[in-house]
Amino acid sequence: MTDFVGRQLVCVRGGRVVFADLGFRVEAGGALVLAGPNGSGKSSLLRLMAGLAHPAGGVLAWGGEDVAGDPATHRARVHYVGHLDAVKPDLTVAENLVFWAALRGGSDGAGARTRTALEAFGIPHLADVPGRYLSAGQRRRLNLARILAAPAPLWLLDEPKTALDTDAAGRVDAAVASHRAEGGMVVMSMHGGSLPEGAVVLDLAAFNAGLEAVGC
Amino acid sequence: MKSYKKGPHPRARGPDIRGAGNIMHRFANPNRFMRLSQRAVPWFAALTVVLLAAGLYLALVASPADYQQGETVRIMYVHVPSAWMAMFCYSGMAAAAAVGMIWKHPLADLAAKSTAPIGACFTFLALLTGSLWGKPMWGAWWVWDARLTSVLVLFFLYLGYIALNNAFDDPARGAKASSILVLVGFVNVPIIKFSVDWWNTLHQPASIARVEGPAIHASMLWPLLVMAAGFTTYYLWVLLVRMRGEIVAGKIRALRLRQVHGL
Amino acid sequence: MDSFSSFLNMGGHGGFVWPSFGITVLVLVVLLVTSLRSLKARESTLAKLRGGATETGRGEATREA
Amino acid sequence: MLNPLLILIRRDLRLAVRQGMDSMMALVFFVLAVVLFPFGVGPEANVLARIAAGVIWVAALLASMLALERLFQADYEDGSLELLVLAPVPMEVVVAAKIAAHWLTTGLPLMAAAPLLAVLLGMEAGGFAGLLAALALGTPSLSLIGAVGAALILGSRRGGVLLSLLILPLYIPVLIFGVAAVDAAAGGYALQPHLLVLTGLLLAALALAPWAAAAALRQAVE
Repeated sequence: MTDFVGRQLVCVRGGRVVFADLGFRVEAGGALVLAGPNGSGKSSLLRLMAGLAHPAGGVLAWGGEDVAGDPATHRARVHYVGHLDAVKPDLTVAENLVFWAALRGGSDGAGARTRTALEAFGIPHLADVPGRYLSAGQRRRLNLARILAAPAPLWLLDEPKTALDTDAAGRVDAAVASHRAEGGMVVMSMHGGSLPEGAVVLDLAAFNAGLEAVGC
Repeated sequence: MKSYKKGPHPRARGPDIRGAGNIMHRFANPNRFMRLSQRAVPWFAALTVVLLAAGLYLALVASPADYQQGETVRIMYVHVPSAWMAMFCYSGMAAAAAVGMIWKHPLADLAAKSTAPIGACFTFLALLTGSLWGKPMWGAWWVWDARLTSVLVLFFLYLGYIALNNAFDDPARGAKASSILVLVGFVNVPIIKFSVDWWNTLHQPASIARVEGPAIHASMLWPLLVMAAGFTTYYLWVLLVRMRGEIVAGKIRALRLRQVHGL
Repeated sequence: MDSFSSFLNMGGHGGFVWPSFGITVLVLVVLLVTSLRSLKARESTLAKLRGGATETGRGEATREA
Repeated sequence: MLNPLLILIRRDLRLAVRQGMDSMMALVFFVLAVVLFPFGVGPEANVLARIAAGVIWVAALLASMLALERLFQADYEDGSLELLVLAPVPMEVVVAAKIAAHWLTTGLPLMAAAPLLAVLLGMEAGGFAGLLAALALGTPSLSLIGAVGAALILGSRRGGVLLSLLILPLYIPVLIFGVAAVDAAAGGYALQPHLLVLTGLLLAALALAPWAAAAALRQAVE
């Protein structure tokens, strides 16, 4: 059963040790929730998992294999939702979605999947509206719909429910639950709110207590 | 000067520092360099003073005037070593940037960042002395001679590096971006040299006398070499001083960050 | 050099030789002095910061750079 | 692998067409810059004809750089760049698509306007073919080298001015041989060697620029 494991991870940002000797494990169908105060490294850890940044030390392994060995296949497995929503104001909602789906090779039947993705997040009526007219919540829903339009096993969600109303938050939980049911994995950072059932919580504060910055 | 030790903290809860410790040492603990440079700086200083004093004496007093150019040939003893140092520093920056990028060693990036202003000064001096030498020789303050033009372009490459290096809030970002720039620039230097030389011959009436002309007489070679050696030790001296400055600035930044994050 | 004045005159080209050497020495000295001064300034800020840090710090043994 | 390249180019072209302003601005700047020279240099036909190639090339160079500053900026600011780095498509392909889109929206219009401006400056008839051939080989190199600069300045404080300082020195070889090609054609000399050198520069840029720009983009999103 493939799992996603991190061992003795060390993250340095701007000459400061964000966290050290951090380990985690997520298996298929599992969920890992990152908790901890601001600046404890939740976003940094998610970016390390996605491959945007490289750990100063330690190993990230997918199914026992070091991820750094083959970054291209790892990128194909990952969907990353950060704070920015990557919505082009001049493209319509549908065009934004089809672009990202096509880029991930979901070209066959992309039309059908984009419609179901828009319906899953309750914005099918906005398909032909240019991005510049969307509200923050609608942009975030479009960004989340992107990960449904082209399936990938590992979801990395950085505070997905910010700027979302209760209805949208419920849809996020539903999407996460169905993704896990199909054997997918989810790692998400959250500020309170209901935990997905059976989720493992990783408190990052424990990994950066007592660490002095070592002057560069 | 003892190395900066980590404060004691409850073993049970805190993470295992050993793993992080050796990583930190390899990446961010330059104290060994600080100790070595502390000892090396006085030596380079003394060497520079001796070499430059001897060089100036040889250049201004002991060497003969040129039968054609008369006394103005003495300008060569600062112009040529400056031009050499301009090229030498830029290649040094490219090498340091490559090391910094491949082995991710922050000291290499600091070496490149510290070399840039020194190289820029030498390039400026090469241009200035070239112009002061050109006036009596060719009758004009600036001549679009192939070599002088290439040095002028090199000067802009230096300014570009320094500007990009300081254009970011996070110094690590500045270092990485300018490393890529200096590598791209370094690859382009021969292309620029080739095209400027070709452009120069296309528009250049052949009448301008070439500066080197016949092989340099031994009595003129000595001052040149001594001045060049003096410039090199000067470069190493100021390089170490500036690198120490950068490292201390890094420590100040880290301490300020720690205050902000109240670790 | 028979007389100092002819040394200064440099065969009529003194106006070019002396500025070349003069400005070269000037630029090198200025670069050196600014580098040394900025190092000293940063070291004093570091000492001040470290001095300050131990007061507000967690009362551990004082650390020195 | 060609498919993602086309997808990216189509998106960028669609954005460029809908925004419209960027490519138009570069073209307007190009025409304006060239038109200014007669006011400065004087209207004598022989003087203008003599400097026509140089003026057109320098203006084309500055105009293509004008549109480069925003090449990656929009994607960097709205988070698309992070997702492009994470897309299963090599970063060099993403950069190549961006450069192709920039050339299509800026390089081509410049080439279309150049003969008109050559007439304005009274360039000899023979030079027109040389001008078009040189621009056809030169403007892609400008886009390629410029893209490296545009990627390097992402997230920096003074974008625009910094970009010109970084890449104008690297534009010099293209400028020298671009003008030489036009002068050779106008003067009836052999045009071919200059075009060969321009092709060489283009191939070198094609080899170096995507790698350097991709490296710059990766560390920009780190």
